[in-house]
Amino acid sequence: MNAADIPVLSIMLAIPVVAAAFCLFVQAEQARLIALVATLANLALGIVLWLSYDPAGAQWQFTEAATLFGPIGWRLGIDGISLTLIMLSVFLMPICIGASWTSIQKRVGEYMAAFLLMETLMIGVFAAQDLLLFYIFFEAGLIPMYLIIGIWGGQDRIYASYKFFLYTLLGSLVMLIAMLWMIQFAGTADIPTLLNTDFPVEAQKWLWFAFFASFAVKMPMWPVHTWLPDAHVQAPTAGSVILAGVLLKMGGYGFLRFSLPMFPEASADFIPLVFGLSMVAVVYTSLVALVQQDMKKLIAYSSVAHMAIVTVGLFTFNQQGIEGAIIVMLSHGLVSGALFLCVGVIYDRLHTREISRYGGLSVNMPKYALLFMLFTMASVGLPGTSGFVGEFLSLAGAYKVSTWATLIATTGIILGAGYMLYLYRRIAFGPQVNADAAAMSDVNGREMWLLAPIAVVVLWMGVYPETFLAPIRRDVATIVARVERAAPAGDSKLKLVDLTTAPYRVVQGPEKNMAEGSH
Amino acid sequence: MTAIHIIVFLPLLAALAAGLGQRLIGALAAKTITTAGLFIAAFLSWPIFIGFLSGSETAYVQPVMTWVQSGDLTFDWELRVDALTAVMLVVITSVSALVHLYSWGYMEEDPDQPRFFAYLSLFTFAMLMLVTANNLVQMFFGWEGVGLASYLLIGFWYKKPSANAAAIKAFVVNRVGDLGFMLGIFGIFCLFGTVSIPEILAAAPDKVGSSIGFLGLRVDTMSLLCILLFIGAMGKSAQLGLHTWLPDAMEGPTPVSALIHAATMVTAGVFMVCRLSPLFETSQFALNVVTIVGATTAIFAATVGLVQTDIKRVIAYSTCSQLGYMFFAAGSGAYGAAMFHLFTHAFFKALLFLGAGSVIHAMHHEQDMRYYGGLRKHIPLTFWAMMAGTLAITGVGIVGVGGFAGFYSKDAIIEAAFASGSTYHMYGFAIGVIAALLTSFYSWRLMFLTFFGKPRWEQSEHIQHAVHDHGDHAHEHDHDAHAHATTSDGTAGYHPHESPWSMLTPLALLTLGAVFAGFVFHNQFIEAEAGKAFWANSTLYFNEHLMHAMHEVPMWVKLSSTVAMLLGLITAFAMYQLSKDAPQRLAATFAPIYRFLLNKWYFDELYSFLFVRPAFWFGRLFWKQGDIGIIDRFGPNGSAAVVSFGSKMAVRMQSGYLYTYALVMLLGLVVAVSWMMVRV
Amino acid sequence: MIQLISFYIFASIVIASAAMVIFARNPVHSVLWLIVAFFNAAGLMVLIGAEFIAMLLVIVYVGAVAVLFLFVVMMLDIDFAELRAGFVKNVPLGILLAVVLVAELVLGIGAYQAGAVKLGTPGAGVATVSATVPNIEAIGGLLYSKYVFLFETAGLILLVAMVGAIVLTHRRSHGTRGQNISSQVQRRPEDATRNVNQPVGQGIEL
Amino acid sequence: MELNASLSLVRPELILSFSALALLLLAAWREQAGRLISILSVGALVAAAAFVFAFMAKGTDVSAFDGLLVNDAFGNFAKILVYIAAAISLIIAPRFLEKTGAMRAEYPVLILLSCIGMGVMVSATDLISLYIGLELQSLSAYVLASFARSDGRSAEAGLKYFVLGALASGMLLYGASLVYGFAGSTSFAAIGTAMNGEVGLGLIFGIVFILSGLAFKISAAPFHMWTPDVYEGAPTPVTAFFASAPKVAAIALTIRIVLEAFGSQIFVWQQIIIAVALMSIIIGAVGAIGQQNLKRLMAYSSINNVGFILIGLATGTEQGIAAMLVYLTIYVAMTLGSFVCLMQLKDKDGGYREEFADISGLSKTRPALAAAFAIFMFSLAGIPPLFGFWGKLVVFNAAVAAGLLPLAVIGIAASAIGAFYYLKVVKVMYFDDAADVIAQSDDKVLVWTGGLLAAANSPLGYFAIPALGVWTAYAARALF
Amino acid sequence: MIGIEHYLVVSSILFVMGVLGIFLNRKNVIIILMAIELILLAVNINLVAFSVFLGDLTGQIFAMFVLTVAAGEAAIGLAILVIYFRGRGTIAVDDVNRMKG
Repeated sequence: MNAADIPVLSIMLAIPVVAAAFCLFVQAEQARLIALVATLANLALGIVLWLSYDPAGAQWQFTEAATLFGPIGWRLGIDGISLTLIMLSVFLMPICIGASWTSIQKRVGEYMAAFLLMETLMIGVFAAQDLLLFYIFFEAGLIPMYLIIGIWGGQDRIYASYKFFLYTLLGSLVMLIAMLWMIQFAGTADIPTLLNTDFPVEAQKWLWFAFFASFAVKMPMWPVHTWLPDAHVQAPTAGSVILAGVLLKMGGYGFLRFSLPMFPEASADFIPLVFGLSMVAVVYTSLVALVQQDMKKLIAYSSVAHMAIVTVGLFTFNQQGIEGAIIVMLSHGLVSGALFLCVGVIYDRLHTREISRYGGLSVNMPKYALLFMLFTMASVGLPGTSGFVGEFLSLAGAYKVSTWATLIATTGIILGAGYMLYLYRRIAFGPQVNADAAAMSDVNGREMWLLAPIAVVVLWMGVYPETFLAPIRRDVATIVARVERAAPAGDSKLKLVDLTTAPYRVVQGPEKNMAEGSH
Repeated sequence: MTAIHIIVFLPLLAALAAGLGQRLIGALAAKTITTAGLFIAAFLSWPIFIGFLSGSETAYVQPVMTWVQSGDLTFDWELRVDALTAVMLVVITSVSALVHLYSWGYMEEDPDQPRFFAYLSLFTFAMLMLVTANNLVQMFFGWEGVGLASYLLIGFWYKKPSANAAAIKAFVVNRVGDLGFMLGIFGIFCLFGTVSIPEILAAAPDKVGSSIGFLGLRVDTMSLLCILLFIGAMGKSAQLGLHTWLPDAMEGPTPVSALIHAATMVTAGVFMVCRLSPLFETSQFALNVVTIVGATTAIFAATVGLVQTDIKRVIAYSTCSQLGYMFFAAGSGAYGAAMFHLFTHAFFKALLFLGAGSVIHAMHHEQDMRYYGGLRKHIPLTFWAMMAGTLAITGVGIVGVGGFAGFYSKDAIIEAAFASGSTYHMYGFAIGVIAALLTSFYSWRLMFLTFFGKPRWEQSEHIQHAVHDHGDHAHEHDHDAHAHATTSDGTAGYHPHESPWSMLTPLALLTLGAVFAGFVFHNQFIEAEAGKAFWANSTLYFNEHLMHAMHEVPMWVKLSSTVAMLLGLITAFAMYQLSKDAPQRLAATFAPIYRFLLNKWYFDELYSFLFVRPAFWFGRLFWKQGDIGIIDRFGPNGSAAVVSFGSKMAVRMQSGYLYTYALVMLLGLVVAVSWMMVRV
Repeated sequence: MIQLISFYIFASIVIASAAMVIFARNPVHSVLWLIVAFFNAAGLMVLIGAEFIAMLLVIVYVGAVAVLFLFVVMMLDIDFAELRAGFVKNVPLGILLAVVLVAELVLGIGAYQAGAVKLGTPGAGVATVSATVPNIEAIGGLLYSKYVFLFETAGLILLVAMVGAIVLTHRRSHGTRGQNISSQVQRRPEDATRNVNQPVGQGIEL
Repeated sequence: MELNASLSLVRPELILSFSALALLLLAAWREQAGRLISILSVGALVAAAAFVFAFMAKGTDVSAFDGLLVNDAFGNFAKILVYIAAAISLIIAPRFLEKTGAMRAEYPVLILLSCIGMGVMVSATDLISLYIGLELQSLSAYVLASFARSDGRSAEAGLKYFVLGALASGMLLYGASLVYGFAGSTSFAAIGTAMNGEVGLGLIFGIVFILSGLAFKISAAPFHMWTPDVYEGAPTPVTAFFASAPKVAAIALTIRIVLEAFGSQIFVWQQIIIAVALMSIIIGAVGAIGQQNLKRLMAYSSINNVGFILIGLATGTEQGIAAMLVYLTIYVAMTLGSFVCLMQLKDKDGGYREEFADISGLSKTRPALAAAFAIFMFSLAGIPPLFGFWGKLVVFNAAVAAGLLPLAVIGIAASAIGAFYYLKVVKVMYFDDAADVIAQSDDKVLVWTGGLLAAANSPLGYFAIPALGVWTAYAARALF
Repeated sequence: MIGIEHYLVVSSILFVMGVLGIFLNRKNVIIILMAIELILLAVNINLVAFSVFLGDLTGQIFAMFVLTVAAGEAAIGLAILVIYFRGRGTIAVDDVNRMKG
């Protein structure tokens, strides 16, 4: 059967919903199984999607259109960017289910249902081709996540869940108004059409701001990031994974899908703002991460720093920057997800996230230490892991636009190495000071099955990123072409100057005269 | 599948097999696989090197697979083989193979041997990737890969807090350099639109004299790019400012120090400068900087090396100092000389480290030279190996006749610096000579303290533990309690044994290198004609004018280093053999200077004050005051407070009394009516 | 002239008695002042020739509403001694608002100067006041033609009032037995009496 | 004949009137017939709705009684909504009223009478019919508020409602008299004509007074003060009724008078509406946060929602009116659903609970009920994909289309405050420890009604959007 | 003939006094009910006056309806008052605040 003829996306959206409904009415054991089967089925479909996606084909593939809901067009379709992010979602979901297999013991059915709904909404966000449909999926994700944090979360889950919900809600409400205005202006909510609509430059400014308000919170950018550490710390492991893995990516996706191609001039005008905030974020949150005592909080702050690289990359207006940003998003989704899983592994054993309660885990948990090391290195952007490719590309792109931003953002590689290795050292290295930590068993088969696939993909993405770059190449090029008219000049332009006025007399090439020396 | 593929990837496969499959295949198999892999690589490397030496090989690039293709930025995995690579190949694979072998003995009692061997092989792989890179990003991959391996190996004994700290320090300080390297790559890509090394080097001369924007300034293009790249080299090669990690890195096992922190990884910076030498040649300013930094590092490290008591640290500072030599050679335009010194240094420094390892092994992991003495008789083979190394490093030889490896390479550098002639290079020359003196002094000091004189072991805790553990099994760790055990010969009853053959074999082979490497290869490396032919097959810019000029420097210049060496030897002999208390008296007389040197010019303290502590302080500030105190307080919590205040007001207004309600209604009405009156 | 004097008399009494309604301590007095106010308001209406409404006002208000008030006041049996004429704390604000409102109404409507009020113009087809047709007849005619539906709906309002008043205040008296007429009527002798043939000396089993 | 034609146009009202009278007689005859009469009343409402539906299909505006009433799509739409809301209020009531000892046959009758009033309200095109309809509805409502006469709170609710309601109708009437005097007519059409061009302060004051009176009826700030007390005090089914049907009627009435009578004076009423809307949104949201009683919470919620609805009116456009009708429809479903959930909060002794503390951890003991309640709360908060979102969306869409961007932005930002207290309900039910005071529900009617309404508010409701869009657009067009 | 403005002034004063009566009084709910009657009276005066001066009977019809409703309102108001009194034993306005907040 030709995959293009069946509504794959709708099926992918429907499977989790149906499974969620079942989960509500069955015992814990069955609920887990149903959730796993459903997410695996979606993963399988995702792979089908991946394989049958034609990078050279039409810009929008697997399109579906139905007028089920009147003005809200049930219009789905994906380009390469959506495809990769959908893949990320469906890849992480079974892992989330697996991560919750034993650690969630109360209200399992509801938990699984919440996660499954989450999956539908995530896929929906990336597949929606209708502005309103996008908004619905985008915003609806708040509800299951609110419940996940609030019901299955830690000590201060209520504060965290409220903060998460209201922060992100407030951010996106203004965006809704902007969307409505755009629909009025363009006369359609069809995203592909809007992508080629030229909005008046004056209007772009506030439209951009409205979208920025939403995506900056979701991203999260400094200074609207403070919901993230709280949400991460309180959420159950799988919740953190999905939050860091996919939800944060919605912000970046939004910038990419809306802010840039729809408001190129405004985007260019606000580059200083975006870069400024990102620069602050890199340094600020990295330093904050350095002094954290709570593992999850540390990783959460590191997420903010990494996302700042994404924003820098996105607003470079060139191919490398944007492709790099997408790869950083994918990589961060995998790596921080994996790091949260790693935290979950030891949290399940000792029930504390306090870094000082651990130490010397390399002794009794060598496999764990190895995996943790791998993800730590991926997080600090070691070449050969996924983290490097994205960071390198986005910063390489950023250099063309702003050397300052590149310099400051690149300090993230130093600071990132600092806090991540410091974390690793305190957990995995050193003497075994806590007897209970020393008595913990190494990762079991289930945990291995969760972490190993991520490890494989992380290395794959680092060594052969072409797999992930190929599908997005054409779409990023489309965006770059679209924003070209507003592309910033950059501050690193070459100027061929008169040799006599050059600040340093430069000796010409290899044929220089020895005796003369210089200066 | 060509030889180069096998050379590069065999270590990786071996590392994976040993690291991931250790449970499956067992420790012995893991060790065998990795060591065998390295020996195979080494045997395959030498023919390549010889091929280039004989001129039968030409440079070529072997593709592996695509890596990244993003817009106009493309870089693939590919293996570049040229003369420069070939030099590095033999250095890396040979030293690595020997270190692998050596580790069989040195690490014999360690329970984590497979892990160690896996790391070593992994390191070798990364280093090979670095030297075979045909583009800057792959070089960066290797660059970071060796950084990772270094991190892992320094922290190999992860239960030791000091080892962990040193590992992190090494990684982070290297990253500071990498920041420059990355910016350099970005700049190059921005300017040339490519990161492929040959293309960059071809295009570089066209951009000479241009200026480029950077951080809002307008600077000379090529100078900027070269300086940025050089910052990367400084980090990896532990040049002044970014050197602080190297001495601490001695926390790692000694074979690691030999392989990574002497022979290979730390020379990556030099290699990079040489690889990109045509680029550096386009900016005299950058070359001057390289010269000054290199020379200053050479003298700085040498001064610090004078007073260190840890045997490995002395050698570490020595390494640092020798790297400085290599850089100022490069800065003088004598890239061939830099590479030559790199090549010889690899042998004799690895030899010294492995010898030191042998000593440490014999002395039950005591590393403080003050507790050595008179080891000559106990471990004679090690002594002779070390002696060869010392002779090589101090550059013993007779001008015009021949000498040990260091003699050829170091003298070449000093002469090249002089021949270059500019102020900066004269600075380099002067430093080179003084540093040669200091090198000689601290090297001989090491020899005298370790192998000559009387044993002073009874004060060493390690030895005492060893004695007690092996002797009466007393586990009481009270120092004073051991005083009675002190015997008059200072040995505390401990008798060091010579190391096993697995350790001695590498020592022997390296001794050969230390003795003959200079003599055998100096022609191809630095002689004007032979060198030109040899280096033509590489990206290295071989300045034959300079090489000619080098041989024509005045005789006093040629002799200066030999004289300095002799002076150093004599001073050391005088202080440590003739007069027993001269060092103490000297230290007391020049107490401030002594402390300054002992504390390594206070670099660690300075950095701790400037960067580390502020980082934590700012981290806490941003967290407690920024996030919690300002953002949360005035953001979410603040608005929540405003809303809840509003809610209290609203509830209070809802008093339940009819008249309040009516009053509010009337108020609304009157306000609306008044508004209409005012407005109309 | 006499009209004007009458107007001022009626008007001032209306306002004065309205004030008394509010300020009287005794609710009974208030009701009585209310009646005075209505009478005088009726007078005001008569002055301009709306005699039917004036009469209606007297009949409905004085005859029904005021009496109802009186009835309730009496029925509730309130301890009037306790009902001091207290004022709420926001009196100044309230009075200020009231004064402002009056001032605005007077100013806004333009009633402060004679002849300034510009009334609207009734469109065609509305019921004009005719000098020949008596007020009551004209109203009646309109009420039963155009406004018949609203008139009936107003009846429903009264029905609601009635039903409401009853449903709220009517208390089913417990302890007394209601009369069930139909069962009384349907009752037949055979239900009530039973003939038994009782042997002597065995007593009666009931 | 004119009268016959007119009478045929008010057939729904006639049906309801005769049913009310007949049922009243039946009530007098059979004292314990509350349930039966309720069912019959629902039947009457359904019949009336069917007639309205038949009218609506005809689709032309027909004036009745010489311009006192009009039969148009707008009025018909509102009537159907009112009848449905009233029917639901009737369906859910009997069990509750029986439990609290307030079940009397007059309850359905009063609802029917109230519906007649509302029918008149929504089709009134004359100040007099407006007033009569309004009063018929209000008087019934006053009685219903104090229907649980043994409950002191109910009587207090009735008293407050009555006094303030009378004050409000006094204002409205005073305004009506001014408008009558200065426009020369009570007919909306004639007033509309008089409003064209330069108008004096007299008319403007009239508009202000009338709008103030109507604002009371739709419980918009600052005329909202009665709402929390009355909602709390009135028996819960009555509160459900108050929150739904009369609100629909009053809003429809407001729309009509504003557009048909005051239409050309948009700069006068638009400012008032905007101010009132924003105040309602904010006061409703802020006031709700401090509440412990769920019924009071719903009262503030209704104030809040009215604010959003009024945004549609502030636009003064056809699209805005259609949006209001969409919102109203969804709002009725949301609020009735919430009250149905509230009514299921019975403890083991059968007593009704309405405090926050009582629903603590409800999701553990009564998951289905908690889920339904959560759906209503999220829907009221306007979080997609629940149907409540659609209402907010269309209203704000209309505001944006009309160029009222600041209003839209402020309004939507304030809705985030509103989300806070809806979340609190969910939080208490889902996150807190189980208080375990709420017993299993034994009332199938409530369960089914609640389930249906929850389904309507769930994303399934989106399937109704096309139909709803068509009908509301059709209804709104009748006013332009 | 007396000008309409006279009537308007009287009615506006009456109206405001009625409103005042509602919120100035804090002891007796019955007075409030009477104040409502005053408001309606003011409205009626307005309507009648307008009607006469416009020469249009509608105002008087309106006034009649107002009268009718006022009667109904009074009945219901008093009924509610009665049950309130039965429940609480007081009709002081100050006491009508069981529900607040």
